[in-house]
Amino acid sequence: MSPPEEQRESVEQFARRSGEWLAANMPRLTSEPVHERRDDIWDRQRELQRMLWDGGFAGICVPRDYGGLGLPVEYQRAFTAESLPYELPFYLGTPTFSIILATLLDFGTHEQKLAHVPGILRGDTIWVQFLSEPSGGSDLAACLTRADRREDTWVLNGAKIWSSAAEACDFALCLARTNWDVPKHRGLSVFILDLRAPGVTIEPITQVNGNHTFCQEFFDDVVLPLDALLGEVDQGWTVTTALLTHEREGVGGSSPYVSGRNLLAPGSTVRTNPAAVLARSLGIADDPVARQLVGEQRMSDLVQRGLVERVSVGVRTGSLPPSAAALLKLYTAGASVRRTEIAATLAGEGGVVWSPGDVETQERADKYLIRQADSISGGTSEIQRNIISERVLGLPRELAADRDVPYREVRQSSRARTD
Amino acid sequence: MSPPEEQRESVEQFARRSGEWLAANMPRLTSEPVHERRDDIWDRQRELQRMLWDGGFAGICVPRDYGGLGLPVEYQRAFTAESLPYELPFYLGTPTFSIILATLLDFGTHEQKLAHVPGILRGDTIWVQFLSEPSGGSDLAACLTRADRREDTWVLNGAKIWSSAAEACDFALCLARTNWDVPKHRGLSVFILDLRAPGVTIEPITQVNGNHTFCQEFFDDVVLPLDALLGEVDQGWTVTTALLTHEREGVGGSSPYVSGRNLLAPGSTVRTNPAAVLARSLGIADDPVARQLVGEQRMSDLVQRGLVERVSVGVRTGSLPPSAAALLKLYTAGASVRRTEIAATLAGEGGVVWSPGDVETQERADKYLIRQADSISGGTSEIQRNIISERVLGLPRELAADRDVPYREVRQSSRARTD
Amino acid sequence: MTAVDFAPTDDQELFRATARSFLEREAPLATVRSWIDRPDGFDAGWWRQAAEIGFTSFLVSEEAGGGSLSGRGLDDLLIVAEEMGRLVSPGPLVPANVVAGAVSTSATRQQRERLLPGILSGDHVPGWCSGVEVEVVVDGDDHHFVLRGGASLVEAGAQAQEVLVTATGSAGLTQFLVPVDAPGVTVTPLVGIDLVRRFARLDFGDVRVDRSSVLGQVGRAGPALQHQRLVALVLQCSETTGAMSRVLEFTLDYLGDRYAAGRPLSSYQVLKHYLADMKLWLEASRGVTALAARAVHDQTDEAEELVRAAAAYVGEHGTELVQKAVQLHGGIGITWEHDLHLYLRRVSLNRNLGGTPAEHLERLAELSLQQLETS
Amino acid sequence: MTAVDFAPTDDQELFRATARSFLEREAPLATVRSWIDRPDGFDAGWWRQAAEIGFTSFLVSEEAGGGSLSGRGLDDLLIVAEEMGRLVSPGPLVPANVVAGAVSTSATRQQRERLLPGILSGDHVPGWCSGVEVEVVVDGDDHHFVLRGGASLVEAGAQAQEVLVTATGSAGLTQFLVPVDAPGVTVTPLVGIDLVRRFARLDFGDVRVDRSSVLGQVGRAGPALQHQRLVALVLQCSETTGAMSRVLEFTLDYLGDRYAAGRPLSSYQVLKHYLADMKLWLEASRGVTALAARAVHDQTDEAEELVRAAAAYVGEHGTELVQKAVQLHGGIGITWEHDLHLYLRRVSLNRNLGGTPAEHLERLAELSLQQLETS
Repeated sequence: MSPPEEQRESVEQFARRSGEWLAANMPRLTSEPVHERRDDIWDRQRELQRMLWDGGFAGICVPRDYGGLGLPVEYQRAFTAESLPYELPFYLGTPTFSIILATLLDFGTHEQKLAHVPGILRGDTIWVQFLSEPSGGSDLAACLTRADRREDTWVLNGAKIWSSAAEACDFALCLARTNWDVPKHRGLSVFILDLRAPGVTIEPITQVNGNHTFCQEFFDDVVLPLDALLGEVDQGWTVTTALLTHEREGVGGSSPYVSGRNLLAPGSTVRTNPAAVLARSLGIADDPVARQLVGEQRMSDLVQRGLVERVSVGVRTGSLPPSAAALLKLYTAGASVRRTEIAATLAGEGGVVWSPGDVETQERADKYLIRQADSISGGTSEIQRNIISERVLGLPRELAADRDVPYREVRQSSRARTD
Repeated sequence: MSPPEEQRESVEQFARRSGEWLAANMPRLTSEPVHERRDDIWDRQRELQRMLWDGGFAGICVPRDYGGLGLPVEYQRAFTAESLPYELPFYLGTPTFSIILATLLDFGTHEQKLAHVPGILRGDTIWVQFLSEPSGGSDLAACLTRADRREDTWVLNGAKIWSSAAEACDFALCLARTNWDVPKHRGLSVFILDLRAPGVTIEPITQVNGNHTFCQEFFDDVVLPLDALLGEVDQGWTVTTALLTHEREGVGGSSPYVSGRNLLAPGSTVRTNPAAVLARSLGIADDPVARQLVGEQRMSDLVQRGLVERVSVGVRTGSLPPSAAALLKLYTAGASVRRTEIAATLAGEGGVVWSPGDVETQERADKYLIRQADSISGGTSEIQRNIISERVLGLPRELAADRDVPYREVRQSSRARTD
Repeated sequence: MTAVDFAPTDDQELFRATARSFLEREAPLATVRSWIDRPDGFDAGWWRQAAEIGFTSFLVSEEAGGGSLSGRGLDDLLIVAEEMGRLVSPGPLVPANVVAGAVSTSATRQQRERLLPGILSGDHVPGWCSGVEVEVVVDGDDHHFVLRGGASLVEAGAQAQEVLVTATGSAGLTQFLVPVDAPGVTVTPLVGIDLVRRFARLDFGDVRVDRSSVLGQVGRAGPALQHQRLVALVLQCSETTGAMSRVLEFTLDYLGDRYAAGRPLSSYQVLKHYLADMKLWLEASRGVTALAARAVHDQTDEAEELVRAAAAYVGEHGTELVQKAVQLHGGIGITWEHDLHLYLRRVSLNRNLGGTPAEHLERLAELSLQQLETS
Repeated sequence: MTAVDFAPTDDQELFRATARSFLEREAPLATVRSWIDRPDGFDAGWWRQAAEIGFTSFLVSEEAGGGSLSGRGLDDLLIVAEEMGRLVSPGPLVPANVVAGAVSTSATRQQRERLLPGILSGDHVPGWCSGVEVEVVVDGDDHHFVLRGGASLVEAGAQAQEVLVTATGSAGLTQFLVPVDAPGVTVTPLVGIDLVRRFARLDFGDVRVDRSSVLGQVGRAGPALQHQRLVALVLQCSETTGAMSRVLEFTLDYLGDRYAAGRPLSSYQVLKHYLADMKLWLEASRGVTALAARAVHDQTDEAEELVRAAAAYVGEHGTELVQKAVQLHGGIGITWEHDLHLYLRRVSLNRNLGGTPAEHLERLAELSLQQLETS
C-alpha cells in the first residue's frame, strides 16, 4: 500500500520538507525537555500529536491503510534528526507508539487496526500495557488475573501493577489467564481494554520521590466483547513476547514508530553533557577527579548512540535476533544508574543537605533514591541478561520448576497464595 | 597437654621474649619480601623453619605431644606481630602449615600425627594438596583419580593439576575415588602420598609469565600402605571440606598455625602502600586521578585487615560459621585484582611498552596477565560466592544433576569422557 | 601492632539487647515515619529515655557523670550507632556524643557543670560545627572574642541550645561553646535527603563571647577538632553498618518468600551471588569500622588512615548494598510505602557527611605518600 | 545528524570472508607464536600477500594506486583491523595505513611516487611517530631543517625504512618523512606486552633534512596529525573488537563443553550473566567504533569526541572481557599453552597506546565543557 519507490520523494527531500514544516509549526525547545510534573502534560501530548497529524507527519512508518505514511524507517530517522530542536509528544513515544502501536500492527485484525490505529496517530487515545502483577515480580507469565468466557463475552478479574501513568490513559493491552489446565505460558491471552469500562479501578502508587509514575489497577467483573481479544486465544504469550521486544526497542531508542528525541535513552540523541552542566554549576569543572566523571558521562551517551545503531542494523539485517533489543535495554538501565550516580557524586555533601527551595538539588536527591528504576521497570536487568544469554547467545534456559505443569498446581509467592 | 594456665607466661611476656629472640636470631627484611624466583627458595624455607624449631618457636598452637608449644592463638598473633620486620619461612605458611598441618591435626590418628607433624615443624618436610583434576574445574568432588584396594595396599591411578610447587615438596594429601557405586561426594578418600613413591610423575606448568608456580601430576599404579589413609574410607569429602576451610583461612590470613606476615593477604600486615611507591617512582604522585587509585589501594589493604579480624573473631565466638572463611578468600581475590589493575592503570602506556632490561615494568605486565590467578586458584570467586550464599546465609543449594546418582553414571566434561 | 580482641564483652551483649528492644519498642519505623513532619525530627521524651539507657554517656568520664561498659567508650557507643542504624532512628547521636566527649575531656569545671548534666539526661541537645568556617578576633582585652562567619552544615543546629564551634584566628584554632540565642547568631534550618536527621546553617555576625566560652586552650584546638571529626565519622560508619545489616536481613526474607517459575527467588544463582557480595560488604564494613574505633580510642598513628578507609569503604558499599536491595525488591523498593528508601536516605547522608569517599581516598593517598617520605 | 546505514555492503562482506580465510590459512595462531622470536614479529612475504589483498590500500586514493570498496576507505579498513584482531595478527597495520593515508592526502608527486608503491605492495614498512617530541629549527636558509629530540614510542620503528615524524618549531607543527638511516637517527628497539607488535624509540640527534622531506605545509600539520591520531585510535578499537569477538566465541564453546555437577558450565546463571555482559560490551564496542570511523571519515565536529569515547570504552571493556574469559576458563587460562594471553596482550596494548582511558575521559570532559561555553 506504500507508494511505489520511484514515486516517493527521496529521504533528503523528505528531510528538508520536514525541517521546514517543523520550523513553521512546532514549538522550539527552550533548554531542557518539558517538565515531567506539569499538570497538563497529557493534554499537551494529545495536542502535539494532533499537530503532527494535521501536518501529515504522524505515523511515518505506519501503513497508509491505517492513517500512516507507509514509508521506510530511514524517513522516520530523518524526521527525528530534524526534530531534535523542537517539542514533540515525547511522552507518547513509549508505550503508546513504540510498544502498543507496534503490537497492534503485529497482531490486530484489519478491523482492530482500523478501529484503533488512526485514533493513536491523531492523538485521540493514549495507551498502556497491563502485564505485571502484585505477586509476580519479573515473571510476567506468572499471571493470576483471569478472563473467563461467559456467553458472548469475556469477564476479567484480578489486579495489575507498575503500569505507567494509567490514570491518564484511554486504553490498555491486558494479559490474562484464559486456561488454568495447561502450563504457565500456554494459557494466556491479551485483551484490548477500555479503561472507562465498569469494574476498572485505577490507583496511583506514590513513589519515593513523591511522583505517581506508576499505577495499580483492579478488575472486578469487567465485561469485554469477544473482539477485545488481540491475537489467538491462549496464545497471549506470543503477543507478550513481541510486545516486550518492542518495549526494549522503545527504551533503547530503536523503535521505527517514535518521532523526536528519546527521553528514555537520552544519550542517543542529546548532545549536551548533563554532567558538564552540573560540574560547571557546582564550580568544580576544573577538578580532575570530577572531570573523569564528566568524561564518563559523555562516553556513556556516545556509546549508547553507537549501540542503538548497531542493534537496529543487526536486527534488520539478521546478524542479530530481535531479542537483541535486550542489549539496548540492559545498556540503557546501566547508563541510567551511572548518570544518577555521577550526578550524586559530583554534588557530594551539598547533594544530601541543602537550602529550602533548592529544587534542583532536591530533584537530584529524589532521583538518586530511584536510581534503580530503569533497571527494574519494563523487565529487570537480570531478566535482560537471561534473555541475552538464552536467546541471543543460545545458552541453556534457566531451570523452571513450573515447566510442563498445569498452572493451577504451581507454587506462588507466599503473599499471593490463596490457600 | 598444654601447661595449666597459671604456669604459662603471659601473652605480653611471650611477646617480649619472642621479640628479643627474633632480633637476635632471624635475618631482618631489607625492603621487599624475598624474591619468589630465587633458585634456593625452598632450601631457604627449610632452613628458616629449622631456626624457629631450634629457638623453640615452631608450632606455637600445635599440641606439645607433636612437638609444638600448645599455646592459645593469642600467643601466635603476638609472635607474628613481633616478627613483621624479619624474614620467616613465608612460603611454608600456605599450604604446609595453614592447610596441611591443620588437616593432619583434625583427622590424623595419633600415629600419623607423631609420624608427620614434628617433621613439618622442624622444616624437614614440605607438603602440598592434590585436589583439582584436568577434567574437573571447580568441582573438586568430580574426582576421577582412583584408589583401588589390592590386598593390603591401595593402588593409585589418575592425574591431578594446579598443585602449588609440587616439584619442591616431599608429601601430598591426595583426594581419590574409592567407591564408584555411590553418589559423587560419598565415594572419596584422602591419602598421605610420599612424592618419591614409584609411579608418581610431576610436571611443571608454564604460566603466562614464564613462572612454574603450578604442577601437574600423574599416578601410574602407585602403591600406598593402608595407613596412608587419612580419616575414614569413603569419607574423604569431610576431610576435603575441612581442608578447604583451612585453605580459606590461610589465604585470608586467619590461620592459627602461620608465623610471620601473610604473602597471600599482604594488606592485612604490610604498612607500605605499593601504589604510593609506584606513583612516586612514575612521577605522578601529584596527579589527583592517580591519587584516587593510591588512596583506594590503602583503603583496600586496611579493610582487609579489618575483615580478617572480624571473620576470625566471628568464627571463634560462633557468630559466623567456619565457612565464613570464604568471605576472606573472596575479598582477597578481589583485592588482588584491584591491586594489579591499579598498578597497570598507574603505569599507563609506559606499562605496555618498555626499554629492554626494565625488569620492574616487565614483571608488572606479567602480573597483569595473571590478574585473575587469585580469583581462580584454591577455589574460584564464584565458588566462594556459592559457599557464602549457601553455607553462611543459608540460601538454597545449586541444582546438582549428579546428586543421588552413582558416580559412574554422571556426565563429565567432554575432554574427560572416556566413551 | 598488638593483637586486639574484637569479641564483645558480656556487658556489651546485654547492652545491645537493651538498646535494640528499647528502639524497637519506642521508635519502630512507623513511629519514625510519624516524626518526619516534626520540626525536630524526633520526640524529646524519647531522647531523654535513650539518654537514660546511656546513649549519651559513653564518651564521658565516670567522674563527670558518664562511664563506659568495657573501658572503651567508643566501642560501646558503636553499639548504639549500629542499633540506631538498624531502625534509621532519628536523634542527635553524633553532636550529643561528640560535644559530650569534648566537654568531658577539655572543659573547665564550670563548663562541665553547666553543660554535661543536660546532655547526659537528654534534656539538652548540643550542636557541633564540623568545619572551620568561622573567624575569631580578640576584642580589645584578651578576655573577649568576636566570631564572624558561617557554619554551613550543623547537625541539630536548630534544635540546640548551645553549639561547639571551631574558629580560626591569629593564635590558631580555638573552640567556643556559644549559645544559639547569643546576639548575632542566625540559624537557618536546612533540608536533607534524610527525613529525620536535622541540619542547619549557623551564621555568626560579630558574635561577642568571653573567655568562659573557650573550650580547651586558645589556639590549640587542632588535635581536639581532629579527634571529634574522627569520632563523628566512625559513628556514621557504624550507623551505616547497622542499616546494611537490617536491610540484608529483610532482603533475605523477602527473596525466600517470593517465587518465580515455581522456585523461590533466593534459589537463583545470580541473586545468591548478589547476596554473597552484600554479606561481604557488610562484614568488611563492620571489621574496618571496629578497627578504626579502636585506633581512635587509642589515638594510634594509624587512626586517621583507618577512619578514612572505613568512611570511604562503608560510604561506598553502604549505599551500594541498599541500592542492590532495591534492585532485588523490584518495583516495590521504590515506593514511598516500603521502608527501603528510609535506609537509602540514611546511608546516603552518612556517605557524604564530613567528607565524600573521593575526599577520603585523596587524604589516604596523601598520608601514604607522606609515610614514604618519612620512612 | 543524518541517518547513516551501518549495514555492510556485499563487497565488504566478500572482502571480510577473503581476509578471514587468508589470515586463518597464512597466519593461524600457531604461526603467530612461531613469529614471536623473529626480530620483526612477522614474515615479510606474508605482509606482501596481505598488502596484495588490500590491507594497505584503503586510505589511498584511486589515482594514487589505492582505492576503497565502499567509498568509505576507513570503514573498509576497519574490517581488516577486526579480522586481524580475531587472530592477534602481527604486522604494521597502523603505521602502514596512517602513513599511506597521509602521503596520499598531502604528499608531493615525487614523495608519492617514492613511497606509495612500496607501502601498497607491502615491500616498504613505514614508521609513524604519534607524539610531538621532536623540535625543528630552520637551518640557515629556509630549505634545510634540523630535527632534535626523541620519539619515545614508534610502532615498527626498527622495521621501517622511513618514518613520518611531527616536529614543533617557531612556525608551528610540521611533518617530515625521514629515512631511518639518515645521519643522526638512532633506533632503539623496545619490549612490549604484545609479543608480535614491535616498537622502537627513535632519537633525532641534529638530523639535517631538506624541504623535500616536508609532508604537507611547513607549520600547518596540526589538523593532519590530529586526523592521523584519530585514524590510529579507531583502528586499535576495531582490532580490539575483533579480539573480543573471537574470545567470546571460544569461551562460549568451552563452557558448553565443560560439566560441573553433571550440568554444562554454560547452564549456571552467574556464568550466563557474565557472558551476557560480555556480549553487551562487544556490541557496544562495535557500535561506537563504527560511529567513530564514520565521523573521522566525514571529519564531522563530533569526530574526536566519538573516537575518544570509543577508545575509552573499548579500551576498558576489551581488557575486561578478556580477563573475564580468563576467569571463565579457570587455571588453563593463565597458562602459556592457552591462547588467551595472546589476546589479553593485544587488547591491553591497544587500551593504553595513544592515550589511556583516563586520558580520553579527561579530553571528553574538556570538549563537553568547551561546548557549554560556545553554545
